[in-house]
Amino acid sequence: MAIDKRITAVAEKLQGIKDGATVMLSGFGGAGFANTLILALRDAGPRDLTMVSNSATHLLGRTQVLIEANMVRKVICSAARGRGKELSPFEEQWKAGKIELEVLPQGTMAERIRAGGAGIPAFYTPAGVGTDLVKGKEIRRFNGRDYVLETAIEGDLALIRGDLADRFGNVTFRGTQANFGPAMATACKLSIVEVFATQAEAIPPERVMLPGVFVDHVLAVGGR
Amino acid sequence: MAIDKRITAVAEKLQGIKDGATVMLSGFGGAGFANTLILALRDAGPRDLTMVSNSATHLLGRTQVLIEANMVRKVICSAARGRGKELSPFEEQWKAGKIELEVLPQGTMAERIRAGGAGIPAFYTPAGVGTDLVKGKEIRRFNGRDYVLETAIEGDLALIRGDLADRFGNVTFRGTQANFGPAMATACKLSIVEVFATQAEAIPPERVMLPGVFVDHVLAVGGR
Amino acid sequence: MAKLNRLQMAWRAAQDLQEGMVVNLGLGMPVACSDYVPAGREIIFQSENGVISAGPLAAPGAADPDLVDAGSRQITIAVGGSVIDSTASFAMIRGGHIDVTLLGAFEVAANGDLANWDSRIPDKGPLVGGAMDLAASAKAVWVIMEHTTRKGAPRLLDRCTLPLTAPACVKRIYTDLAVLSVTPEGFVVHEIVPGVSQAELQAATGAKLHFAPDCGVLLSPDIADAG
Amino acid sequence: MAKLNRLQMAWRAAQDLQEGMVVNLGLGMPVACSDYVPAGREIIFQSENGVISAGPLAAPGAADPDLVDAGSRQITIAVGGSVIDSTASFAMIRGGHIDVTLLGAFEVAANGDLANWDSRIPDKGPLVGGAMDLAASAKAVWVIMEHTTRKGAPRLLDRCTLPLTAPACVKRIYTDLAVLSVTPEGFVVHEIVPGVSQAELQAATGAKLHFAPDCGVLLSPDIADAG
Repeated sequence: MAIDKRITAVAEKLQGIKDGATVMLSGFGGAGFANTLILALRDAGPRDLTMVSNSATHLLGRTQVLIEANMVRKVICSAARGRGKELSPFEEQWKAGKIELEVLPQGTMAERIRAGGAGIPAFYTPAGVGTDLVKGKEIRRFNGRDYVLETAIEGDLALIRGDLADRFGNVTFRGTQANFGPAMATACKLSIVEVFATQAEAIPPERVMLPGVFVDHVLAVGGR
Repeated sequence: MAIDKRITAVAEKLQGIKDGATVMLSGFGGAGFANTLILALRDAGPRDLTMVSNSATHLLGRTQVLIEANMVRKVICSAARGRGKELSPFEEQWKAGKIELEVLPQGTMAERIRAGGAGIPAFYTPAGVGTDLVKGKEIRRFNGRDYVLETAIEGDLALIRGDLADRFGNVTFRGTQANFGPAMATACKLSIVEVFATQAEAIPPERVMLPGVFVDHVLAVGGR
Repeated sequence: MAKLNRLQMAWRAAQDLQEGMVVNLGLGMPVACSDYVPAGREIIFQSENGVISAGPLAAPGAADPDLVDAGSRQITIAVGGSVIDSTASFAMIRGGHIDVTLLGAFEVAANGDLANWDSRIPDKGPLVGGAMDLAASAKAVWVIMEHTTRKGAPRLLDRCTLPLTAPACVKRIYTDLAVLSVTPEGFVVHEIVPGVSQAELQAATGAKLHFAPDCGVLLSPDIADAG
Repeated sequence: MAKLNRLQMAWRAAQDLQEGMVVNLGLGMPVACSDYVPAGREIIFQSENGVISAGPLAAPGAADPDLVDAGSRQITIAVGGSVIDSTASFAMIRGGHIDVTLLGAFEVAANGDLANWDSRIPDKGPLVGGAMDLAASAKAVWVIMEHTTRKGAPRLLDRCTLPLTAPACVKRIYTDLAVLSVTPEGFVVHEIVPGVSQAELQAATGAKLHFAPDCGVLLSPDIADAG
């Protein structure tokens, strides 16, 4: 029996995701959303989730189906504003006090996720210092400048979109699909990647963009 | 006039490196040493350098020519032991009190350099906690475990070895040439990369391993 | 009085981008700057979702939904460009490797304080994005903004009234009336559009203006703004 | 008494590596383990200079000086492998993505303390390398070491006498005499080489030994150790 991380169905793999889990969803501006996996998670139905995603409301990503299904208790994101004047599903629930919001500078969010996967419990960053966003957080001076202490974010499940994957779980990305995906894969206990296609044959070393070490399962869903 | 970071001689570019500068040298186990550039730096002759390099004494890399030329006041490395029983040039000078040594866990060294290039002034890591190496450093508990505070390392000059480079300064690496090189390029004011060959034509986006944004000059030296 | 339109403001800012600069363009007016870089000048347009050297928007039919910029626009990669992930992109930004970030703003204060993320729209969620990282860490923060609100209230102020994006970060401002810099003494005016006097500009501004000795005329070509 | 030689110790440790594990092998005896993985079992051998899935040593004539492992040996990349830089490699290590690190050691204490970096050689410089990162963060730290020094002094102790690499990290130990684990109660012996009694093993050890109820015989095939 050789290593083979390719799966043909994901439902069973999501059964271990419990109520209260932290779920990370890759995707930025229509690129890199694991929409097939997100719908599978909605069908699995865990509740009280903490959703970590760059945006609480995407036009092209399906992140809000989890919100619409009342599965999300807290959102960690850098963008929580829906387009247009009418409120998004997130904004409706946030306004009603049903969803807690932690909004972060995008780079702080990315670095906190990286830290979660890289064994760094906390780091200092200049982003947000002097603004309302760091209220209550520790400020410390290094070399004459103030920085804010930010802690790692770890997750139970990462749902990521890539392009190709091999049996080792090595993944490539097209265009700007990667965005938060590689960091999220490192920061979560279970990382599942949906891709256009999978192959038994190994992806050449110089083409691997997310090493299979960080990936538990890969699912071919087409749709390039 | 278009962007063109290719140079045909490096001596002039090193004239601004002053006594007391911090110089970072990539290379690990014979791969990724910018030996041509290191010799050029020796010829340029700045003194009282802080040398940041994984090893103080390499068999295949030329890092010790700077030590032999009495140009180094301090070494920051993870490995300071020469092979064999006789003392290396570094060990001779260290024993004589002429060179200061800061020895670090290799991952801490890599992450401190990354932090220097990534605008992170300090971070916490578990490596070294409970050992003599973190004496005097701040220890702090997160989630029930102790971590040590480590600060960023920035440099004045990075000398790096790659494989190919284009006029934009984009670089590829062969095999395990990369090691500390990409991080060092981000952490230094001036970053020079020697490569097997340069080309005017852009390296394809998916082949770029060190973006030209972090590179000031590239020099073709052959020798693949 | 010849106020610049939004594209003319973008044009004016673009003239100050120099060969080889690494530039991040914010949503709105700033992204239009890439259309107006003087011919032959190579600029590296970084976009914070990981694009190093964004090229023009993709042609209709050639657009690729997997290749977008931070404004979700379907773009191309410029010659010499590449793509990195979000952590590497913000390491680049936070590490001071962006020469200029051009951002929109609601308000700028005379000490360089920037307010551009929270305009206090009731019930709408907050939108931070990458602005705080960019404002805190780019080597230079330039702002493109209308000089006043639609009701004529000044946006250049002694102190910002809206929540800050970053303190004391703005270096240069391109408005529809003037080009200004932020100095230890406060706002300094370098160019004013034809037909606006120094007194009129001062009246439209909520902080004391200083005028550069060589203060000139802010001219731009005709550019129709359909937006 | 049938003490294992160095390659037999590596062989024994290799038998415990399971399909799909991500394993980092330290210098010396540990790197030999990759030669003795049971046929058909796929292991990802990570090397801290950035190799994910190192393959066998390069054949003479095919060796590439640009492709080495953390021991500076000219290697190959295994099928399914790739290469990352040092920061990414140690992010992988520090983040707990290494299932097992197999390290050499001077001393191990009954609470799992590991001393493997500083043997106090006069005047020679210190050599830390990646051992502290690996020992602090791998999911499991296994050690391969001779049970005693050349002079017969025990290396398994109540407390280490040499400077620590990391406290309370070692989970399993493969010596030339026995296979042991480190538990909250201290050292537990699981296998002993033929011809060595429990009393003799205890006499060669500087801390109290517990013997597993199913304590068995440590057998290994004949492997000639030229080293």
